[in-house]
Amino acid sequence: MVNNQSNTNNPRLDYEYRRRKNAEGMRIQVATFTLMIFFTVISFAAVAAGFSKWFVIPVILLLAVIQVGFQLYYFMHMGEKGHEAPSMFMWSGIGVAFLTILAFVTIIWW
Amino acid sequence: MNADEKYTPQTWPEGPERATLEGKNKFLGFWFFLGGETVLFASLFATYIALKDKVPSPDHALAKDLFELPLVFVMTMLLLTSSLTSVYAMYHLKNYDFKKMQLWLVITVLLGLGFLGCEIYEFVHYYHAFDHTFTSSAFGSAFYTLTGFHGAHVIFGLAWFIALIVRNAGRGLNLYNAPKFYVASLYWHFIDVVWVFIFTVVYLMGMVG
Amino acid sequence: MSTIAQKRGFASTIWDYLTTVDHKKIAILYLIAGGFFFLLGGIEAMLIRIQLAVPNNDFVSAGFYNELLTMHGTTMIFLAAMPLLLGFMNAIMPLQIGARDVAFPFINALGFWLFFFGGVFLNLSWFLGGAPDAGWTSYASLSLASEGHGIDFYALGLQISGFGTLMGGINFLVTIINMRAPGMTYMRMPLFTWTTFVASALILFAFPPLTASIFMLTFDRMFGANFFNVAAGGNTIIWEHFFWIFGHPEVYILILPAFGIFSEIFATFSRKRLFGYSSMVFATVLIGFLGFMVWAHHMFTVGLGPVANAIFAVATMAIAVPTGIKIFNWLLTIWGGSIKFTVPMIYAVAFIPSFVMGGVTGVMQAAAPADYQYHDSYFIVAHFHYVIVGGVVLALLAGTHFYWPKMFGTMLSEKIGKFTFFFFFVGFHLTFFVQHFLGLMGMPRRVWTFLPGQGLDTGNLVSSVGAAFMAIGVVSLLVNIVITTMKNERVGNDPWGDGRTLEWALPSPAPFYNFKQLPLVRGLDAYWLEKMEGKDTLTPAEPIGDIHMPNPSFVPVVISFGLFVAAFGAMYQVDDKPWAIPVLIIGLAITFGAMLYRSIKDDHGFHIHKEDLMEDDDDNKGVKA
Amino acid sequence: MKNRLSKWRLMSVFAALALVLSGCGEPFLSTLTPAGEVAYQQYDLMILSTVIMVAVIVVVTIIFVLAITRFRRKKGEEDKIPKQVEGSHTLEIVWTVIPIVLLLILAVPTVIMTFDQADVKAMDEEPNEEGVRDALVVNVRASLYWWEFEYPDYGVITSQELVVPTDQKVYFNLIASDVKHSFWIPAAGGKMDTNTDNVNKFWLEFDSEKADEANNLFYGKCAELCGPSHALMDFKVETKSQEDFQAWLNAMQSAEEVAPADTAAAQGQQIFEQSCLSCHAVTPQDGRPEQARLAPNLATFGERSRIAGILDHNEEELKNWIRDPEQYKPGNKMTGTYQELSEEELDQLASYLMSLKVEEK
Ligand code: HEA
Ligand code: HEA
Ligand code: HEC
Ligand code: CUA
Ligand SMILES: [Cu+2]
Repeated sequence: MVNNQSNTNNPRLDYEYRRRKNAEGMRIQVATFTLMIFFTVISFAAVAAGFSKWFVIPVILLLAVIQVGFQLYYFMHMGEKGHEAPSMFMWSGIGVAFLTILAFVTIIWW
Repeated sequence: MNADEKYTPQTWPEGPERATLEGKNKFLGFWFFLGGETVLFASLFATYIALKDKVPSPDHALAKDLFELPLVFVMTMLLLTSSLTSVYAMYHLKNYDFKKMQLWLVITVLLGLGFLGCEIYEFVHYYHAFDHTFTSSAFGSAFYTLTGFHGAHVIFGLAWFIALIVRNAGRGLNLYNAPKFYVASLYWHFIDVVWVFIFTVVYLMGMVG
Repeated sequence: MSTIAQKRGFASTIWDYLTTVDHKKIAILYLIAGGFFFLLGGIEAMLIRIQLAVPNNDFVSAGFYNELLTMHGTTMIFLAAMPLLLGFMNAIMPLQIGARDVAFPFINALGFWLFFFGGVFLNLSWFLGGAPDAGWTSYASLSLASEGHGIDFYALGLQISGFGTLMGGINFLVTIINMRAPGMTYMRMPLFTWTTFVASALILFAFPPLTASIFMLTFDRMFGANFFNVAAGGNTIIWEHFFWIFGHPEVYILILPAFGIFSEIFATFSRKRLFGYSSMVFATVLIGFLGFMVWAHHMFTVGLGPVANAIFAVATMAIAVPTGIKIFNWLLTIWGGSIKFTVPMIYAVAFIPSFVMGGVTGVMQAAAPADYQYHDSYFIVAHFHYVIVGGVVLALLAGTHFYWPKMFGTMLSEKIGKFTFFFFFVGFHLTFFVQHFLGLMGMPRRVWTFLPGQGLDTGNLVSSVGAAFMAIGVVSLLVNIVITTMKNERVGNDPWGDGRTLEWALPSPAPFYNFKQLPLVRGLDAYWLEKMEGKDTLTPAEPIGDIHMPNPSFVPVVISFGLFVAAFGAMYQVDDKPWAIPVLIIGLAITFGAMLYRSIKDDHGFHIHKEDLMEDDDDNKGVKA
Repeated sequence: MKNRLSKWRLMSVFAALALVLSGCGEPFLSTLTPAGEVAYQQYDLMILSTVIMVAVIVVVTIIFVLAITRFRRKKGEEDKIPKQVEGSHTLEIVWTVIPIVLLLILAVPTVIMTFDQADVKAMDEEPNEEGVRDALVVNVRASLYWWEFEYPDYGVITSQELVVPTDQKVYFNLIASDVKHSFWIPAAGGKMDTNTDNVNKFWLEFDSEKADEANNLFYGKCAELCGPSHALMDFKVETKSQEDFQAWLNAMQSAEEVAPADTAAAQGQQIFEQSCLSCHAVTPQDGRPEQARLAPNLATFGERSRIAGILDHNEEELKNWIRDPEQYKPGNKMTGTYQELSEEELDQLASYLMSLKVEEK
């Protein structure tokens, strides 16, 4: 993933390096953000343009999923070191969430 | 390690939010809480999907009658941007730049307030223009509960940020409050995550039918 | 800090417990409160059985019966079984992993007080116009139609105590991940710790759907929403799904820690390491995982359609496999062991056939078309009491005897213990075995009475007699506790002589900081390993140093009390009581005010100094940590 | 040796089981005396699963008994440390695979029957020119503590007592009008919920031989907690041969309002028209919409076997019921909806109600 933390045990080592790395990380965050805005605009535009719903719905759902992935993995650093347990539990939660929603769109009638 | 110890940018540790055991615990516990919140919101989403457009009689407004893209777009931009500004705040937390961190947090709060203002306007509008209320139909209940729970999270997040900003204004960063700032910003991102699905599933999918 | 064992006045003891953040004291609080609710639920069960002893009985009225049965189920599950298990988790798990405390001592206390106030609120319904009467499942159409405030008590009470449970779950998860002693790898954790871990994960994911649906019920009943109101577009099946998405994992939240307790007991009293440890761990995780995919087996007759029914039927059956793995591993643990029949071991041994009988009826119910017959009949009642009483309650009783010395420093009488076991066990089978047949013979569950001439009379009478046996058993346990407490014969760190895990290396009860020096764990059954090498102390992983401890706090009580107050406001605003809304606001203000206070006021805890620890050592000559 | 032992045990347990099961319950109520296609299937599945489960229990019990008898700590062994075995892969595989096989044996018929019993395609077939389908369809509506049975193709409504032909599939549309109930005729087959939100469909079949054994009268139950009188929400199922059933339908279709036989009954009719007719209908062809049918249809009341599903069918109990329904069915929806009645009026009402018949019996 991005801005992998240096593996040094001494946190005071190489202050300059860390500053640079943080700044680099921040640039990636901004790039991510730009993409997110871009996706959002596409979603809104697709709806505003009035395409068929069989086209629009999968597309905007896909974009939403990607965007949320960005939030989790970039803004919230879920893929980075030290996030093994968080990501396991988030994924489990997402699993339960998915099952719940799946059930509610299939076996609640109408 | 004394949590109150004073630091300089040079001595400030690499992962300040997890430099103490308390910080580690808080960090992990909060992530798990978010895992649970994921399921909570999924439940509300599932309910909303099941009850969308379920109204007692045909004269009630449906999703496609209610929603308007421009307002939702503005709200989305406000919230997404506030997510970025809180990333900036965390960037300065890592760099031990307390002033800038506070500044970005204040900007985050302002954006969040803007979002909240829009949401309140939106709800009032639905009430006046469509008689679409919490009690008017199952659709209304599900809609306001989902968006309202999200709105309540926004309010709580704002209150949390404000409390942190004010409480720590006089004493700067240390290893005792760094995890608190970090965790609050995680919360804020999570609110954004939920909103991404709200604008997609509720508003956009509501518009296309 | 050296003179911990000072004599204290009564009031200061109470204050101590009100403000404690020590996991061992919180465990005692859970034990007391959970035990109290168990007696309450038990008395409700007795009234149920008295009413059903003979046909056409009018010992209680129809409406009252429904309140009894609802409160019996709700109390037993939410306020007795689960809190008692949380109590054992609190008492033992941190010791087992070599931790000084849980990750969030404050949250731990908050969790307890939320549960407590929620439970008290729920039970106040008896005195304030009637208890909930729609069954512990509170299906939406009936729970909306139910008059009075019973269901409101149910919704608000469970909501408050549910928050508490959720906090407990998160706390244990973080504790187990972050607070293990050096060398305590995941695959060296005792099985009780593992089951605590998995059960906590289940709590984390199962409670939010309940929270959400209880909110909906609250909104529908108290604030005019229409989630379940069919006339306004609502849908009652939503409630059923949420309840069981929560409810099924809930039963594994109950049984897994029970499995954990038994795993410890089997290994201890067979003097053998647990057979197939890694497959036991694997099975535990797998049960937890599968637990989320089977909920609709409670809804086979709802009309979800054959596809859903078939899928959920097969998925449900799959759970028999990991559970079977556990059963056979236990059998192989005692196989070739050197079994000592102490009271805990007797319970453990009795558990195996009892639970298997309950488990296999579960699998029978999983066969959907057959379940069309069993569903909502006494067959179901028999099934779940076999797994719950034959599994969870036997584990609680076993755990009580097993861990009593570790928690209180004195041993329960083995003689009375065997008496308790005998009556409880015989009574349990008498009560519930015939219920299978009552169900098959056409007796629906949740019936207030039954008419003569349907062939149901004898079975019900037998069942009621059995319940009386169980009551004798429970009463004898109480007697045992009183006598033991009065005698108060102190015991050392390993009173059973065969302790294997870290907690048995500590004095009974453990000092409030648990470990003077964190231990170095060198394998599974760490204490046993040391004993086998002829040592009776643990290898320390650190030199003696200052120990950081959290401060006691009264804030958890205040936060919980605020919600308790607010609940009254929320409930009575339905009746247009002028004071209701203000009370709601005041209650919430108390809660949020206390939370704000907590987050603004720094609380760094305190340190026990090295010198005091050394001094302590001299006080406790002979008992080593 | 061990093998023989387990076989012998299995057989004896099985024999005992069969004995216990067959001796169990009343033929009009018990699921163990199945009386129709659906119940047979379910019974077979129950027996199959029971056999598997008893086998499991027996195996566990044998290992269990051997273990606890052979390995108890004996005197003089206080210091014995048994071998610390880690586990065994072979055994792990054995006790993973065998249960899987057993479960597959159970799963296959489960899935087949699930689909079979949900097959209600016959209900959707086109009706003929008189609006009648080949399949017999009954609309069941459950209300707080009573049941309504409508034969939509024939325009006939009855209550509390379902009348069905034997040896023929009967299809049901199920719904509840207030809170959720569940429709269960244990001897004829497993239940289906009556939801408030939607119509559920399923079918049952009644075997003529078994019906004979049950005197052509099965008991039905409400199997979902629905309020104080949930326990008393019973109904009855009367089975008739197909010809008798057809005759019954014809009688129902052509039934007219009963003319009172004597003055008492005539008086009763008057009272009834004043106080009761707003809810209860007295002809089987009730044209009102569902929501207006607030109470059991009493057209066949004189022929019933029970009053309100539970009380003996005689004038005394009838008067008791009308005097104070609350005493017999707490929370029922009839209590307090009409004015006090004098003893004389009660007598008159009773004789009128008892005269309400469609088929002379
Ligand atoms: C501690 C609680 C607990 C536990 C552990 C279980 C365990 C199981 N339960 Fe149970 N159940 C309840 C508590 C519990 N249940 C409650 C409270 C209800 C009713 C709720 C209500 O309606 O109020 C209920 C209801 C219930 C139903 C719904 C019935 C209905 O209402 O129609 C079903 C249906 O499938 C079911 C199935 C199972 C199964 C398959 C298991 C399995 O996990 C069992 C697995 C164990 C074994 C099978 C035994 C050991 C295994 C072997 C020795 C291996 C070999 C075995 C085979 C090959 C079969 N349960
Ligand atoms: C943990 C869960 C748990 C436990 C332990 C029990 C324990 C018992 N239960 Fe159960 N029960 C449920 C959970 C539990 N139950 C649930 C979930 C339901 C479904 C509810 C619903 O349908 O909604 C249910 C329903 C239920 C029914 C069906 C009611 C109906 O459908 O109409 C019956 C009937 O026999 C019953 C009986 C019993 C009995 C006899 C015990 C016994 O084991 C109890 C033993 C305890 C005692 C005997 C205590 C004795 C105490 C004293 C004697 C007091 C002494 C006091 C002082 C000295 C102060 N229970
Ligand atoms: C609210 C409308 C209402 C009115 C008015 C009413 N009833 Fe009823 N009646 C009911 C309901 C509802 C039931 C079903 C009760 C139950 O079983 O829970 C019932 C049941 C009965 C039954 C038993 C039915 C059966 O099929 O076994 C009889 C007999 C009866 N009513 C007679 C009367 C008489 C006589 C009067 C007038 C004096 C009367 N009812 C007035 C609603 C009403
Ligand atoms: Cu109707 Cu129970
Ligand atoms: Cu279940």
